[in-house]
Amino acid sequence: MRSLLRCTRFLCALVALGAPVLAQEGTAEINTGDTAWVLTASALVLMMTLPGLALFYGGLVRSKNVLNVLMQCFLSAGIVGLLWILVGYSLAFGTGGSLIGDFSKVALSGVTMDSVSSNFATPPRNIPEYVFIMFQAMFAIITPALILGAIAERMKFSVWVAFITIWFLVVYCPIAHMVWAPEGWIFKSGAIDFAGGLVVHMSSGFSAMVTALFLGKRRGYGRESMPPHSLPLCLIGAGLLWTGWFGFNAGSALSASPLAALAFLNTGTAASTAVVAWAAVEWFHRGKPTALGGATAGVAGLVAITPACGNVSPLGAIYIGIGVTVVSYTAVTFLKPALDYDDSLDVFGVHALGGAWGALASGIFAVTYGSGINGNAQQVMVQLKGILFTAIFAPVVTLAILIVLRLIFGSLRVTDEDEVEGLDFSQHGENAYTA
Amino acid sequence: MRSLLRCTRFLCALVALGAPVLAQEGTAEINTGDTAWVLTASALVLMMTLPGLALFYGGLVRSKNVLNVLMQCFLSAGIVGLLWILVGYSLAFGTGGSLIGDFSKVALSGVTMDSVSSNFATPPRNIPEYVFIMFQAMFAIITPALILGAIAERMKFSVWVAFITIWFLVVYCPIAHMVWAPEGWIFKSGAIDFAGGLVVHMSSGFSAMVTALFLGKRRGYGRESMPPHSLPLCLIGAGLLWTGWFGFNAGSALSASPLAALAFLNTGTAASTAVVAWAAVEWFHRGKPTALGGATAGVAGLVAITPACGNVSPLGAIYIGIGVTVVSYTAVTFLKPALDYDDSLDVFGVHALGGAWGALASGIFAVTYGSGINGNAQQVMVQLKGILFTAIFAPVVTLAILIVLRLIFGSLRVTDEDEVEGLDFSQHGENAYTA
Amino acid sequence: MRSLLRCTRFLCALVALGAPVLAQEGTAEINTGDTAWVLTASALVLMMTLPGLALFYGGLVRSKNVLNVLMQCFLSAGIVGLLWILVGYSLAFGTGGSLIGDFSKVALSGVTMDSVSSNFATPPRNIPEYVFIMFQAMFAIITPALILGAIAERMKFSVWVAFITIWFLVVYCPIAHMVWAPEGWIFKSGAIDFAGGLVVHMSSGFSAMVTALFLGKRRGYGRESMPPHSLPLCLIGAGLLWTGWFGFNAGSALSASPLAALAFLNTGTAASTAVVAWAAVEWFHRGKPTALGGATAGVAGLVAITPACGNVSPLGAIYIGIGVTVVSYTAVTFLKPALDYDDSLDVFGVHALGGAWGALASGIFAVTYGSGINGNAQQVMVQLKGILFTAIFAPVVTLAILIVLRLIFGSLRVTDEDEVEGLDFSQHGENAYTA
Amino acid sequence: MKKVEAVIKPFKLDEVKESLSSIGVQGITVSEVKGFGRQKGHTELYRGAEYVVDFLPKVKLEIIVKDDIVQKVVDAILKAAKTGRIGDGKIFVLPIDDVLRIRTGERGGDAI
Amino acid sequence: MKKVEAVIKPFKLDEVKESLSSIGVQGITVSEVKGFGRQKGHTELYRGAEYVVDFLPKVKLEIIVKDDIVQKVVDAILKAAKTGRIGDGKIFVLPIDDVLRIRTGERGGDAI
Amino acid sequence: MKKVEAVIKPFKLDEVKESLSSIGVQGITVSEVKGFGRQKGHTELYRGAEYVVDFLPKVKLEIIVKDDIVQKVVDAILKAAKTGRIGDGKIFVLPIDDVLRIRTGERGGDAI
Ligand SMILES: Nc1ncnc2c1ncn2[C@@H]1O[C@H](COP(=O)(O)OP(=O)(O)O)[C@@H](O)[C@H]1O
Ligand SMILES: Nc1ncnc2c1ncn2[C@@H]1O[C@H](COP(=O)(O)OP(=O)(O)O)[C@@H](O)[C@H]1O
Ligand SMILES: Nc1ncnc2c1ncn2[C@@H]1O[C@H](COP(=O)(O)OP(=O)(O)O)[C@@H](O)[C@H]1O
Repeated sequence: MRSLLRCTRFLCALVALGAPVLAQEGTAEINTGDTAWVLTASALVLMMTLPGLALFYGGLVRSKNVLNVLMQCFLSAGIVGLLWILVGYSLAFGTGGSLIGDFSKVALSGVTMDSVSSNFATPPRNIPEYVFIMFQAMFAIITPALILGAIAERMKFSVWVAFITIWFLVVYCPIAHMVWAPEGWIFKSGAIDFAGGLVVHMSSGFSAMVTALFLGKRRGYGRESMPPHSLPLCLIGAGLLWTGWFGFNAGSALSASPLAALAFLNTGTAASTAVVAWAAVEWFHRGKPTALGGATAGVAGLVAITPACGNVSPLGAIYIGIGVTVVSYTAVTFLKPALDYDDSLDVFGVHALGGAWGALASGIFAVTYGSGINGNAQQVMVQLKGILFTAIFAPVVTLAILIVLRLIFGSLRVTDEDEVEGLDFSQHGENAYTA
Repeated sequence: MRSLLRCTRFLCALVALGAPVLAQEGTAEINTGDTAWVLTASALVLMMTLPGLALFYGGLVRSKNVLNVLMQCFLSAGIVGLLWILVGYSLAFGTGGSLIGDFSKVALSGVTMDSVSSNFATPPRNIPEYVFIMFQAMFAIITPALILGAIAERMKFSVWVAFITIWFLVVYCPIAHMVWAPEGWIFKSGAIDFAGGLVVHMSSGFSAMVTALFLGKRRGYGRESMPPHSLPLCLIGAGLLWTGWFGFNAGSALSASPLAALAFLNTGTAASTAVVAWAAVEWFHRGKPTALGGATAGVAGLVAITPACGNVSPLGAIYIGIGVTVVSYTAVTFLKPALDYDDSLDVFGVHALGGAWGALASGIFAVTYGSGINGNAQQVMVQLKGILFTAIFAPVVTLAILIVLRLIFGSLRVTDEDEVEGLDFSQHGENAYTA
Repeated sequence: MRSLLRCTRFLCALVALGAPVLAQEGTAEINTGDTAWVLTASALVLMMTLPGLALFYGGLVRSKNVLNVLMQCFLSAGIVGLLWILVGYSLAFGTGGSLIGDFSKVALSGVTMDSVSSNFATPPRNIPEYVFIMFQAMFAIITPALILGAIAERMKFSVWVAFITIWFLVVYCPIAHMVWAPEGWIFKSGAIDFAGGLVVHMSSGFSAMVTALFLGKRRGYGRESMPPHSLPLCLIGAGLLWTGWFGFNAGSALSASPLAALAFLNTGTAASTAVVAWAAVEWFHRGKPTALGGATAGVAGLVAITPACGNVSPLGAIYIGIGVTVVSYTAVTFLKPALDYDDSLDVFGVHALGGAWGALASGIFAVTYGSGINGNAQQVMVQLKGILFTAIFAPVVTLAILIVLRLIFGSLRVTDEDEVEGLDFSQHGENAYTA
Repeated sequence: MKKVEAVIKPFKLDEVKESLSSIGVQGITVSEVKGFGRQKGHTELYRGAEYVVDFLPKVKLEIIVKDDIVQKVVDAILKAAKTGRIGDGKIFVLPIDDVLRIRTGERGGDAI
Repeated sequence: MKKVEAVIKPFKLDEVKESLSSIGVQGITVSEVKGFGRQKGHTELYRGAEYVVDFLPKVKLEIIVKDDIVQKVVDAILKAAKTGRIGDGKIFVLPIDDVLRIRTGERGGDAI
Repeated sequence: MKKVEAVIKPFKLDEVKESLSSIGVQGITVSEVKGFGRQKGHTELYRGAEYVVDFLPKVKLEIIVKDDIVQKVVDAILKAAKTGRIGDGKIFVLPIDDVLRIRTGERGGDAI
């Protein structure tokens, strides 16, 4: 979704990329094709979390921790799904100021069957606001869940529950507002973030990094081998993520329009390119292309194209896919050992840096610009501002949350014994597999 | 889908919740957006059975019985999918009387490319009747499959095949007609059953209960532990069910309309709420929230919102999600041991009682009513009539089927030895997992 | 998709089954409902490969080879997904001649946000060309991946990468052009191939057969037992294939129209019928219906209805489902042992012969004909021409590719030792499952 | 001290364990094994192909006991594991030189 | 009576089993084990990280035989399991005090 | 020669292996087992139902050694496997009649 201008209020650019106007006059007509596509896209984005991400991450941990990972995803769907209706939507998309929304739409007050949101078709058309709310809900659900990859196999479940609740309110909602609401300052600056490079991937990825550092490494990290317990689960997850990502990116056009089609095409193209590029790099560097590499590459390609998918050409998508391979491969292969942090499932290398690259590349390869921007150089500068802000804001606030949580919970980690025995049993009283 | 009035024939209520009018004039225009969404929704509902439900149930049994569960789902898709075209659609949606349809549409006779069904948009629009037939086919397929949860790990496969064939014809088709066809008496009474609390969940759930009792417990039940062989499979299934359920519920608007959007929003909200509530209850009651609890909660929330999703507000959805947690948690935790029945995978606690709660709550929290109803009190009374009828009709007819089947097949169960060895090998000659 | 006539140029048949007209005038209006459905269908078709087919095949191999299978699917999505944009789309759908397209649309040159493709609604409407490109991309991705079923557990990964690259360019693109582009000679002959019986299933199936023969059997084939390592994975895959196939077939109408609805209905009906028929045959012939049989049957039914789904009646779909059961069951049970080839996962029996039967049956049961055809007898003759051509062209060109590859790579197989140890470790340096 | 090894049918495990518990056995080590014996394997079907499965799932128990209760242990297993059908399994008795408890370092009879 | 234990490469199982069958061995118990020995483990790659896998999959056979055919059994295994490459495995021979057949209660040589 | 069998807690495997390596042990065979002993099982919850799990996951090591280093091996295991908490496991020492290396046919001490 979205960058820049509110078409019906400002002017209508050739490719309209405005924030949705929420008209409440009750007489606005909705477009059924647009509505059909955004309904579908919303379902696809839920599938990305449940079961997509749950599997992608769940397959990568040891079998004694897989249920814990799955539950972290389910609870994100539970807590954030509920909070979104109660207060999150209002904080993110309520009018408010340039930093955060307000409480005007708490518990969806004022939203009725007649409320509509304007979309990014040219000229803009309407979809029911309820659809927009749910499409956005699915974004809100997946974002905190992405963080778990960095803290897997060691965080207390109670801490997780508290953490995502607070993080959602004080990190996600403000960033979503700043970037996607017409009042948000990043939005107003003309930054491009079509489907959430800043809002989703950088915000979660940089927060994940600081959380991983704060928590410390898994017991035995570096000494024992901790291979994925089921790569097939991981690859199923990657496949479902890929499928669902079409809803994520093309759905962000909020319309069944040529813009959605372009976003769709760029999404697939960047992912395909990254898979090929990553396999080539691994083959060259390690002698063999790995399956985990294939899955990681697909996801990295999808992350990087996310902010850019509505504003670049198919060739741009190819460059972005190649670029993210370089960035993320380097990060997980060289940067991680060099910095010696334990980001269990590489959220930083893939989402934080992949998202940052995508946000930058949105400027470099843009063929349509944000509102008030005239050219790639200017767009790149604006993008950098958004990237920098997110890369500082998200981890700093996350750090504050973690400090508070440590005051409340004592240790944020399970005991050593529980960690050895596995979080499935210690946190949930269950085992994943039996005969 | 559906309650109450046929818009083009009667009057058009503000929120039209009528049974689809099947116009055959050949000149009726169809709406492509509505058609696109119902096509999508139909695919999503199939995904609920294959592989959603198959996994949800398959993960919960022991590894020696998982293929049997999967095959029970596949055969439901096979048998019911075929019978629906041959005779089921006609029995359920053919004109007929107030109890059952007729044979006027056997083998879809008379249905052509020009046939259309009217939908629940305001004012009603048309979709191709072929789409309506397939959307309904997917409901017919999942309903008998739900029953298997109660009889898993012990029923002869031949009996299953015979059972669902007959059950589909003499339980499902009549109930679907009574509740959803304009001639059906429950429909005419003004009952709300938007996407099938009575038709799908109560009918299968109460039938499941009587079948479990009739069949007796699994060998060793209560003595041996029978833990789920793969909770990850179960949770993948729950995730796919959740995703598909958006098609189930929002698709029941038969349109890409604000009504569909409301149903979609309520669906997600109720599921999220139930996940949070269930985890809270388990944490409090058992000290730990379980992953199986999370998956169960999601499904229970989805079941309960099913009948209500088009007629309640988002806040109503939250209450329904909390309510079903109380109902289903109590049922599986206290009622099951107390009554000492072996409903292997808790179809009764989740679908029968969750569905009944949802049907009741549709009356309690309704903001739009069934045709001819003026207020929640009246609506509740009408709902109770439907609930009571289904809770008696389905199990009684099911019992009759079981008695007949016992005359034909002798025992409905596999031999003790086959049960010990597992149904995968004894019924299908296969093992699920090998090296 | 497609057979026969270009509506805006020729005449508009009652049921328009023309190749999409690519209008570039920039003012053509697109239909949002049609666009919504084809966007959705494209995502569903990707899901067929990732993770559908990957699971269906991955579950059938031994656990030491599952990652190799998954990676073959991922690389198909990578390589073909990228090549499609760069050159494939142009080769398949660029104007060109009667055998192959041209380079006019290399790297999508000339395709813009305003480019549209005409669809098969009556009268034809438009969707963005970008959507058409991506829908077709997903077909191009799955087709080479289908081949892997015949060569699983023994081909070098480097050979696979080279093989699909070349095969895609010299087999897939030409066949797609001949059958689906308005200039293609098979298209012009009036052949029916609605969603790809020739283009997808026969082309891959016959190529698979010759590749299996060329490669030789797996070490130990016939002596050791090589049971599927995880039938549940296989059945999940089959379920996702079934779900996605609705996008494959009904999406081929390129519209949310009655034609799409008919294709959808026929698709489900044929699959259901095949599942029932196959179970019946196995029960009779072997004493037990198997789960693998159920999954195979579903896929076989879907394969067979693929070319026919837009041109036959629901009863025709039932006959096609029964017919393919006879054909494929006979092939995998009697023909395979008789001919003594090692088509590891039965691509020949299911896709090649199932696809051929479907293409023939499209003629036998057609109720709407190809352009210029008047009756089933004539249609059958035209179908036979297409079938014969594909059954010769695909394997002959494939053989040439294999001979060239042998010159380059020496052996196409991994070493005996690597085969014994498993391709996961030898080709990718990983193991699928650990504790 | 002796080591008693028993290969039994898997579904008999719970019964055998209870029977051993009831005669005072305090430790058992169990592993999943596959057995090849007089009991002939079954045939599995995969897409028309038949596979003969020679190896049947069995469970192996290992129990270290003092010499004086070896016979009691053997009898308990014999009784609890018997179905009377082919494939019930075997019991082997092996000599043991020494036993230690890791936790305490105790040795011999005390360590059992 | 003796117990012959052999740790072999997994893919040799079928050959060894057939070879033993052919010299009249009627019962074998098999388990999956992991072996650590002179054969060095391999390195697996996971997202750039390398894991050295020390333990290699092996199969363990346990065969109870009468004293007089111990040598024949050992020879059969030696021959069938040998590839000549490091990691082929080991054979151990252990003394046995007693054997029982659960089904019949037979004891000693008859129970094998 | 003796066979040392040790049943230990799974997470101690790496430590024990390293400790054995350091005293010159060149071969170990490892299997996953389930143990029943004084350490009481835990309770798992499944949808309200509680299952008592009696059998706990353990790892069994088998090491064939020459008589003279048996004590060193036992001590190494004792030290590396000990947590001091119940369930640490047992060590058994069994007599061995013979050992062969399949690859070379070597016999006795040389084969270890
Ligand atoms: N000589 C033997 N050595 C090792 N294990 C044996 C031997 N004989 C039998 N077994 C084990 O005992 C199991 C049962 O033996 P089997 O011959 O099938 O039946 P029964 O015990 O009734 O004679 C076998 O599956 C195998 O695991
Ligand atoms: N001393 C030993 N005790 C127990 N098992 C051993 C011993 N030595 C070797 N093994 C087993 O035999 C396997 C093969 O041994 P290894 O030293 O790798 O090769 P080789 O048998 O060719 O000398 C090991 O993986 C291990 O399972
Ligand atoms: N008599 C025995 N025979 C065989 N295995 C035993 C015996 N006693 C204990 N074990 C094994 O040792 C493990 C640990 O024993 P346990 O009694 O729980 O604690 P501890 O070793 O601290 O006394 C058990 O789980 C079991 O596998």
